[in-house]
Amino acid sequence: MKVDRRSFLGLGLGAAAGITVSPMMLKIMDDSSILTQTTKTWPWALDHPPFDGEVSYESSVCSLCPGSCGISVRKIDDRPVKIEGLADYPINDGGACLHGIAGLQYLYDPARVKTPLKKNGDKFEEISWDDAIALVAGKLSDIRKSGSPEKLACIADKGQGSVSGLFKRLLKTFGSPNFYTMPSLESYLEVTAAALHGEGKTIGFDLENANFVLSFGAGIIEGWGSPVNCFKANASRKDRHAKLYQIEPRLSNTAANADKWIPIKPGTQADLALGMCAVILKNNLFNSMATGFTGFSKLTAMLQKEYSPSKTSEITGVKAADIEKMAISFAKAKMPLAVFGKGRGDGAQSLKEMAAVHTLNCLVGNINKKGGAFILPKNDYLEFPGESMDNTARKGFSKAKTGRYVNQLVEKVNASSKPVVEALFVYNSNPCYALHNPKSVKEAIGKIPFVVSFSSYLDETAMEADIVLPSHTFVERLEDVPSGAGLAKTVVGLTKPVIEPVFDTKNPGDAVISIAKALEGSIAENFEWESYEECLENVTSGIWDSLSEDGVAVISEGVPSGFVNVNISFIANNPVTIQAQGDYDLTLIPIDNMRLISAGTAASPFAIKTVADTVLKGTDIVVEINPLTAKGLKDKGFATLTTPMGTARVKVNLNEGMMPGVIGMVEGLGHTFDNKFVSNKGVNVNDLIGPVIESGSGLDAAFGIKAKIS
Amino acid sequence: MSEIENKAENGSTESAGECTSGDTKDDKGLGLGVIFFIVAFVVCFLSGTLLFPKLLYSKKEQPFNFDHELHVSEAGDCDACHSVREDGSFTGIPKLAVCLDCHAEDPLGETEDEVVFVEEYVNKEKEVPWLVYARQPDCVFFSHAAHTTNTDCKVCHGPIGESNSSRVYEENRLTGYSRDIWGKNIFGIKKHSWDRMKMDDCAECHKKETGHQGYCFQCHK
Amino acid sequence: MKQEHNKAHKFGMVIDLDKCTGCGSCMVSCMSENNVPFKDDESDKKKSITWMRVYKLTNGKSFPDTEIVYMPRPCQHCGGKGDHGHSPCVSVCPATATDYGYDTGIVSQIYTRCFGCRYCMGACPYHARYFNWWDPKWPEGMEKYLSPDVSPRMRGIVEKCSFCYHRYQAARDQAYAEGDKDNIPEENYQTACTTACPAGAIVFGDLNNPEHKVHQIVKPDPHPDPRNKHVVGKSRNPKVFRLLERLGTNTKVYYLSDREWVRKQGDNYLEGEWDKIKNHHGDTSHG
Amino acid sequence: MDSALIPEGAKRCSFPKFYMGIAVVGAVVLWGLLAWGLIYWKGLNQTNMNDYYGFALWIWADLAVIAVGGGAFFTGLLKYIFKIDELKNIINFAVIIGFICYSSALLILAIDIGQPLRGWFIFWHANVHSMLTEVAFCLSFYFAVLTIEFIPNILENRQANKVSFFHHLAHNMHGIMVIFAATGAALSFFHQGSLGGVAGVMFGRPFSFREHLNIWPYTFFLFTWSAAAFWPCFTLLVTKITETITGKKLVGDKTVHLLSKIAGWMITSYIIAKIIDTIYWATVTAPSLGFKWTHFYSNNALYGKWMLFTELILCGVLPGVLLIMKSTRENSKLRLLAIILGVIGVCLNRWVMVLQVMAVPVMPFDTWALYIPSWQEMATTILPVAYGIILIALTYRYLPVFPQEQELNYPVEEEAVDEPVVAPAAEPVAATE
Amino acid sequence: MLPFCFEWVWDLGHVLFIGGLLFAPIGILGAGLTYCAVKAAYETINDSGESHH
Repeated sequence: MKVDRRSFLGLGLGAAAGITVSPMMLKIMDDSSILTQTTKTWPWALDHPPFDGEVSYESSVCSLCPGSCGISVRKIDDRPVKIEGLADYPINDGGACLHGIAGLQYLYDPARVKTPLKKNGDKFEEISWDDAIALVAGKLSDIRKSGSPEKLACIADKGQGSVSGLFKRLLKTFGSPNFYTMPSLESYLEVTAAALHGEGKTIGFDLENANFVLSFGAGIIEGWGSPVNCFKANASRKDRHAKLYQIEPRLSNTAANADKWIPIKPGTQADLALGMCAVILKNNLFNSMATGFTGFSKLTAMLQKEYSPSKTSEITGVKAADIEKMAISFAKAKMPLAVFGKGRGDGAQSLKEMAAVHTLNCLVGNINKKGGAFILPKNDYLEFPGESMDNTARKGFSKAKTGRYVNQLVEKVNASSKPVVEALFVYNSNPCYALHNPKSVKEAIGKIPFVVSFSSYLDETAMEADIVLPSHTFVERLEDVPSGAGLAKTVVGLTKPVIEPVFDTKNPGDAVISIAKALEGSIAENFEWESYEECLENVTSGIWDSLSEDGVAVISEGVPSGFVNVNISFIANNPVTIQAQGDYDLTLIPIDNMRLISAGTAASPFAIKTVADTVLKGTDIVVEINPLTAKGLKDKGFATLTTPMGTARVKVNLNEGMMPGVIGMVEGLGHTFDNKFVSNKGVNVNDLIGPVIESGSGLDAAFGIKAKIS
Repeated sequence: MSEIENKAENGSTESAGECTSGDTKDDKGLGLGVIFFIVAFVVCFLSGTLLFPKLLYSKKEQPFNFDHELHVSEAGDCDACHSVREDGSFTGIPKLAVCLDCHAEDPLGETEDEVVFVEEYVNKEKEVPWLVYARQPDCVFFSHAAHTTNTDCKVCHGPIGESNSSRVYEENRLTGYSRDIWGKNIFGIKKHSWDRMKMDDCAECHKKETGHQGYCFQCHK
Repeated sequence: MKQEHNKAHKFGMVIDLDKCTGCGSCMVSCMSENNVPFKDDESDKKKSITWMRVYKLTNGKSFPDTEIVYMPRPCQHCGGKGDHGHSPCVSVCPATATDYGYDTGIVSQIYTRCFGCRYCMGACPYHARYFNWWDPKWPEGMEKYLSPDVSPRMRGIVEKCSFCYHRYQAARDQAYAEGDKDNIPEENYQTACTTACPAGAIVFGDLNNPEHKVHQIVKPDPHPDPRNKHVVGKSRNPKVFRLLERLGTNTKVYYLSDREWVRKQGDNYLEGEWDKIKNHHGDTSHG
Repeated sequence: MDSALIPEGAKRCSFPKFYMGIAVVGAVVLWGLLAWGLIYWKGLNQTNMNDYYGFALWIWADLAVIAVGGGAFFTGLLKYIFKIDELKNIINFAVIIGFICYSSALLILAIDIGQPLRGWFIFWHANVHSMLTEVAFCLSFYFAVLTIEFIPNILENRQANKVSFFHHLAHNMHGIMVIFAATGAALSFFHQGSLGGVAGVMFGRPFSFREHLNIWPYTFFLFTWSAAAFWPCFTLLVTKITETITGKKLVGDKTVHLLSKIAGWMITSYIIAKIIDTIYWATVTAPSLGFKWTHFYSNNALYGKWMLFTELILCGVLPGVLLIMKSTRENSKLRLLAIILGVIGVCLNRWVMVLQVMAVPVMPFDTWALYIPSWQEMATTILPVAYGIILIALTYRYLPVFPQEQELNYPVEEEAVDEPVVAPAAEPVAATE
Repeated sequence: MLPFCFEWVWDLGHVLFIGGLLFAPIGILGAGLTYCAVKAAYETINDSGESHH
């Protein structure tokens, strides 16, 4: 049989026909398209679908910002999958802000510190918890032996709560008075209350009932105070026929949602408030009680002389007629309320401005009245057992604090050649990012020989630290979260762990307790608790049962009773108004954008994703500028922004909502730590603005800085 | 026909002889080609139909044998272990906790499968990695709550309740899905309703029961 | 043949633009609920998948009369001309990967059927459809927070807002378990953006059900609009408007605002046309 | 060296010189294949397309290639059904161009879709209401028709013709080519139209939306009409290019004039219909949706009124008129100008109907979106052009494509050919141009 | 798109569209091709029987 070309042809054709007719071809075609439908199609995609399971909801509290909203976490078996607002929670009643909702992304943040770290050279190496605690305790006991315990300092985010309480207790029993908190609305309220009503008080604003809110730059719907509580108060404004007037140089979201936006030259809010006080006094619209305030007559004299309507309008740029009309309608309103704290209320604020605005509240007599400003005692629900201090502790503790606020501490450390601070604890704050002029802050921290960071992420400050003792994120820890930040009610929430800790981290309370125990002696005696849980139950015994059962305890709610004495002599001396540093012609002011976080934690990848391309384009920050001021600059084009503190390459967004002569740059960008979704995008506005210390209060009150753009 | 073609045809006669114009030889050559064709056809067709499914589906054994019949008589009907929760979601294959209602450290019966179960899983508190015959693809949403009220489990799962040994779990090597979904018979011919549980099978029953095949999002997620 | 047409739902939404603060909670809640992926650089908003996108509108005036408003824009779940279910995208999809659910009025998107021809993205005037230009990847460990109720997508396919249909599936499951499968209380099916909105600006419910809040606010007019026969379900509330209503898409997302310039941004008008029809709301209105 | 394959009596350039040319064009093909591989491996993020521009360079290339190459159905219709025998000189080349254009359209579609492995869903889960389904169906089947029309030409190769089965097959296929041509014409009429329908059906896009006749928007009929109108221009253009490269006269002037005449009348009638449609759209359809027609042509960097003018007047009315008047039609310079303008006109129309649709903002607060293709997109668009050149070169070299090639270039020596076909002496003069 | 597919509905649209644009062309092309092939095969076999015509 002669096999020739034709038979091969036949063979080939036969095989092909056989295969095509058999179901194999169709099956492979069908299966290959089904393969593209599975999530394990490509090695870099998911290797298995998200597993199903029993749905359960656990309630907890979010402590990402001082708002302390109640959250409800949806879980599949033991996997948390979604965070939303907790219905009927006294603060936020169901809503939640975008950062809280994206909370789970912090759990798996690429920049999370997985185990305790020890710095050697400029690299970190992993060490165990016991070694880390021993090392810290060793260092601290050397400092104590050297006889100057006050050289231990601690920077925390807030002074309230059991964990801050433990830090304060450790410092006190160690013998150091140097416990500092980062500037926040809570600290500013306490300073203002101290200036006008005496120590140990704070202020709450009853926004839910006020029917005429006068906001001096407060971003009521941009993260000011307790954000979601303010959102709800603003949402009900229309039904309550309440008015909102927003006074700030820029058309912010609050100004856009307000009934009236009053553009004002940056940094002159204090003068406007005093101008309005002058009008109220002149037209005799003030509350009769006001005559009894100490320094009242001095104030009236000073206002007549310094703050006549024409003079004020010349300083602030607001027409005199408007000032008068606004002051009169404010005084005449049933429940007027003036609010202060530019933007989110943290960052830099001036005491003169806050006191002036609060004087408005005092003059119209809406103090401790429905819809007014509540003067509340500091939230002291904690019952720590008395500290037993040995004499080094007593001697050290009696010494004066190195500085009243963090920026003074930084200045002192930089100024002196020999170390003023030997060891520094940094808890839940990021001074190397959130304070003005971070370069000098880094310099100062570099000078401190021993820095311990309790951060969950390797952020700017933790990178400068020698030891990092990573703490749980808010979804992994049990902690009491007291409300604050201008809330009209005082509430304490309980953050509950909704998931087993993902990495080898600890509750910061446990870390402090184990450090104290390692120090033995008189310090250890003050920390008898086995674990932080036991300590928490012990110190919040009064409200522990309601805390543990329904996760929240409302300390005080309605209008506070009792007489409040008002002393307006501080403002009567007419302290000097802060001017912007530098002599360029334009003014650069920071913008608090709700979708970013300015307090040092970085925004989550989801939050960064919602940031508009008129704020962040690629890795370039976009500044807002009025078209008139930006003559020659192209919209979305590049420009160089120069301030006395430095220069930055920015993009330009021609925005009619910005006052001519003012440039706005968003806060919360320019992070430099290792998280590609969030870091190395844009510029940290604090790099461009230097601190300006207000003489009357010692606060950093720089509302912006002079700048030029080309 | 175009002129060029005529030219080409005449030209073929005197061109070089190396091309074998086969047609002038005997016609057996053509027959040989046909035979090869048929042989190759049959071989390939059979391999495609019989051999290919064996290659496509991998055979796996359950971690240990499970006797449904015994458990049905002991613990009660299907929903004793596979129950619908009160929020309507379906528990599916029971977790170890459900087994521990009856089982403990020492085996109840004498089968050595139960010994494996007790030693490997109960004592080590490890979930049993069951291979789920009826696992639908990831994109499918199936509501047992909606079906258990009016359809018998046998309709989709077959007589598994009466079986006393775990049959072999066949998984499609390409897609990773169980063969019970795509059907035993490669041509998709179904003897019982549970031989295949693809989209068309669901559509068929929905069409009968509700008059409409159902909208996409009823069964997709 | 439509399934139980008389009992068909028509899920829709009304968003109060005067309450919306532009905070972005709805965007993040939607992304977290529906396993939406994220990339290193999301600043090219034309390649950034956000099922719910908040637009920033301005009245175009110069300083100091400038005004802005935020407009959250989910998929509009168009009913198409005359509300017969031929939405702009459903009528063009060649492989029936997107279809109109007559029982719920929701436009479904089946990720395992779509082969990424992107014709529906061209047909949708609201840009509510997003394409997976990249493969979704989650940082190590983060895939543990993915929800099992929404299948994660792969590259090369189109995805869009589904009015959180998986929550409707869960609500029906619960109704089945409670024995009464047809009545689902209003609060049992709410979308992720509605439950997340801190200002309570989004109201979601069944437009066909008079007890639902969305119906009471919108008061949809069942008869076709005398001026444009393709438009059905026009709101009889003078403050409520829809996006690009004139095209006849018959969307299910209504917007509400006191400010006239915001309402005017909802559609395109020729010179002088707006003043003529701005008071026309449904056939019973005096316009 | 490959002289055994070259058709009898045809002179072709030397083997190495030919394959040098092929190698050069082959490099472009490789570059295209590289881009294609990159796109399949890394995904469509390799292109500059985005959520505003779901359709971009590739879909424009698809539409343009099918518009200019799709006219083969029209030639088939005229030759086989209306028996205009003069077209037999161009039908082979038309089929080859059509084959290249349709294969490149399918190639581009295969690259363009996000999930190529699921491409068959368009057939299996077809949505009968969608224009794209219609496109997919008719495109693939008309491609089959083109292949069938191409096979006889291949089988006429000298070596292939030797195998008697092929010879008979070619003969029989010629016999019933009428049926295939008729099917092809029907299919092509539908899918040229449905490509137009792709844009015209989108009632969410006022720029391209048109009123409907029953279920077909007017762009349906305009697209078919324009494809048939501008196809002759493209074929004549490609023939001219092939003639200049090969240095031979391939198609008799009689056929060229006939084709130009057909093109002339078709273009003029089309452009009149198109202008009427545009006016109706600008005055009735768009205003009813709230748009003044200037909205679509103002405040953006690219799409101005000049584009409308170029498409309708410069590349529409002008070529139409030039090709209608005998004097200008016969003058080869003016004819070439008209042809080139025609091809540009149809490509511009397809660009406008794909990309300007995506660029125009529809929501009042939306903005114009402009788009520049990435190198991968350009490489994969040039890939079919290069592959087309190679195919034309190969068919020209090995297949008897041009029936008049003999008598046009090698004036009568053999007496055997006795038809009085030889034109007056003037003929050869024109040939040697 | 065959009658036993999920999407198939026996309505005018489907019959006209799928019938006209899918089954008709396949039918015609298929029949045409098979006719040519069979005829050619038949002729080739007869051809080898007689000498060249």
